[in-house]
Amino acid sequence: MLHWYSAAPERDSLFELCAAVAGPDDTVVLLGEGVRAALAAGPALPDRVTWLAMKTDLAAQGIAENQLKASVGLIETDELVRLACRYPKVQSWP
Amino acid sequence: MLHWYSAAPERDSLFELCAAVAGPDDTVVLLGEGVRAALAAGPALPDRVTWLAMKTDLAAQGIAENQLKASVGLIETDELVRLACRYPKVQSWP
Amino acid sequence: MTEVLKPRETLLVLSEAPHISSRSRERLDLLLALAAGDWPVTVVFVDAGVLLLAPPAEPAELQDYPAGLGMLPLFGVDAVWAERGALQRYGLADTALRIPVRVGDAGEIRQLMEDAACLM
Amino acid sequence: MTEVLKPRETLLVLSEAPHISSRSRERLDLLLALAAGDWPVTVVFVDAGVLLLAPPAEPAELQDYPAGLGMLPLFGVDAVWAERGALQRYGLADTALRIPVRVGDAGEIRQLMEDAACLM
Amino acid sequence: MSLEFAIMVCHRPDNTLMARHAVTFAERALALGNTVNCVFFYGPGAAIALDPVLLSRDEFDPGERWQTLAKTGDLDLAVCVGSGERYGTVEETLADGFVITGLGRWLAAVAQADRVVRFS
Amino acid sequence: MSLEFAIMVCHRPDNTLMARHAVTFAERALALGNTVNCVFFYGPGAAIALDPVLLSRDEFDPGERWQTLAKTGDLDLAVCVGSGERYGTVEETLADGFVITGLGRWLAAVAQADRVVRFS
Repeated sequence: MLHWYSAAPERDSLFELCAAVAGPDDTVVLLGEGVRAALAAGPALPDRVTWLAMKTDLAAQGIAENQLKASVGLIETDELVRLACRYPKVQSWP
Repeated sequence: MLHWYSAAPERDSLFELCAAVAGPDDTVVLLGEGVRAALAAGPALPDRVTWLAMKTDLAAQGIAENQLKASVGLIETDELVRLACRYPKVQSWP
Repeated sequence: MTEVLKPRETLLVLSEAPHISSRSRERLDLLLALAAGDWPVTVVFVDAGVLLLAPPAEPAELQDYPAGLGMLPLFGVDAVWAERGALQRYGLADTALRIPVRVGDAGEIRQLMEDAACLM
Repeated sequence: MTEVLKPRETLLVLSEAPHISSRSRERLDLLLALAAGDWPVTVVFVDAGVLLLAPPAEPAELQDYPAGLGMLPLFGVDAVWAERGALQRYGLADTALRIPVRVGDAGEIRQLMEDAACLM
Repeated sequence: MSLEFAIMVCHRPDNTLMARHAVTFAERALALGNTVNCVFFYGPGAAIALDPVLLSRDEFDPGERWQTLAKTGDLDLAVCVGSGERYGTVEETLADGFVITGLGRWLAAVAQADRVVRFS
Repeated sequence: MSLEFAIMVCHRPDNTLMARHAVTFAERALALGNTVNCVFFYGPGAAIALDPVLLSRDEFDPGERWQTLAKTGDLDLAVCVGSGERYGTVEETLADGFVITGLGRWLAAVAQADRVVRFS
């Protein structure tokens, strides 16, 4: 399953639920405010899940790549489209 | 000083800052979404500060009085006006 | 439109508290539209969204739109779930809710997502 | 209006990240209006608001409105503070920011609020 | 003791909890013998001043409550011109009882007020 | 493989990050050989379809990008009537290229689509 997480990650309770719901074959794409979850000092990202973040949202919020957890991959829109084609379903949070 | 806290308390980082900034002579009024901070299972409310919550916002969100921390007082608008008269300054969060 | 409407097993997650933005209202409207259109629908209340399930204590001034939930049983929607942790956090674990719910944790919510044909 | 405008020592707290709502933009506009009007103004960046201080890395498509901060020194505003914990959380503790800031914790932020005549 | 209030309203119109507080606060402040020198609709608050003929806010319409209050008291309902342009509140779509002004109107109100409060 | 998308747009117009994603996603989905059977503006998303003559969204105007895309492709830009009434997007204030419809239009799109996505 594909997840799009765009809520502010400072809202711990929803982020933790998303991270707990996501399974081993899942990908969570962080977008919008959600990209702040990729910060090194951000919440724990379970490594059974693939974590990606939208490059443009990091740039727009002034977040540099060296501030991120190494486990988070960076993507652009074409890859977001391809993921939405590859996975049959997308869960948007919130 | 008087504080009005109306952000979602699920946004831990801002709530913790407000609670840390508030001093012994301060009153923090929880209003709007902020009233959820008064829930028994909500964040810690330092007891050097006076904590109040708007009654109507609790009711509108389906929160009953027996779900709240005992240390939180409940007020209505007239008291909010009186507090704003009594304290020279109000800090609104956010 | 000439296509025949083929309803799909749909899951909705409701995560927002009532009255602080129009979002919870609109998600509820969407749920009721699906139910009224005889779509097979499952709903999961999570995070502050569980407050929609709290019994009404509204001042009359605000419209009690969560009352619309009462229509779900009439539409035959009985797949209504709520997140266990959120019910506890918001003091609703032992409260009589507006409608009967099944209580689940992350594992059960995940299974509901897997079982649905469509996530809305 | 015939009253004479008496500027007051004003403190603004900016707590919202750029580009995800108009709020950060509007708080910044208010700050610049105060500064341009020669009001004695102090600004404190807290929580996600510290991201306004991050050096520009914008795609050109979004207007770089935090660049307006560069005008503060020109207006003589040098009382610019940032929350220590937030700078750390957002990875900005060791970064060259858009403008020079003083770093403070809750105690110092409280003192700024006490010293101000007006909180906006 | 009678105090003079300047009130900034920045919440979104669909935050019905804050909407109700802002207008009720103004009503009760007046009822308790104070004055309100300006209610300034800033940021998303500018959308509160949209003409009700364009809207159906069935849940709670803060604009109508403000209009009623303005008719009975001597309240100045000032909408920030810049915010209005961002939210579609311009002369053609402005509700009766509101006026469009610049930030200068707000600064004048603050300079003169005993108390400055913000509903956000 | 070409897939048919139904896209729900529920973010607020001032969430410029999500606004940019939604329209860029639609553009790139088409460019990569897919189809989009409906873009449904729901909830706060309805305000994206306000006539640009009433607005000055200097930072980023998602409405104009959608209009441009609708002109080049065969996209259906459908605004939910109920949401429009809440945000002031009605026939008199509707931007060119958008149509006002009911939720039924969205359900028909979902029933037919291979993929359903929501930008919130």
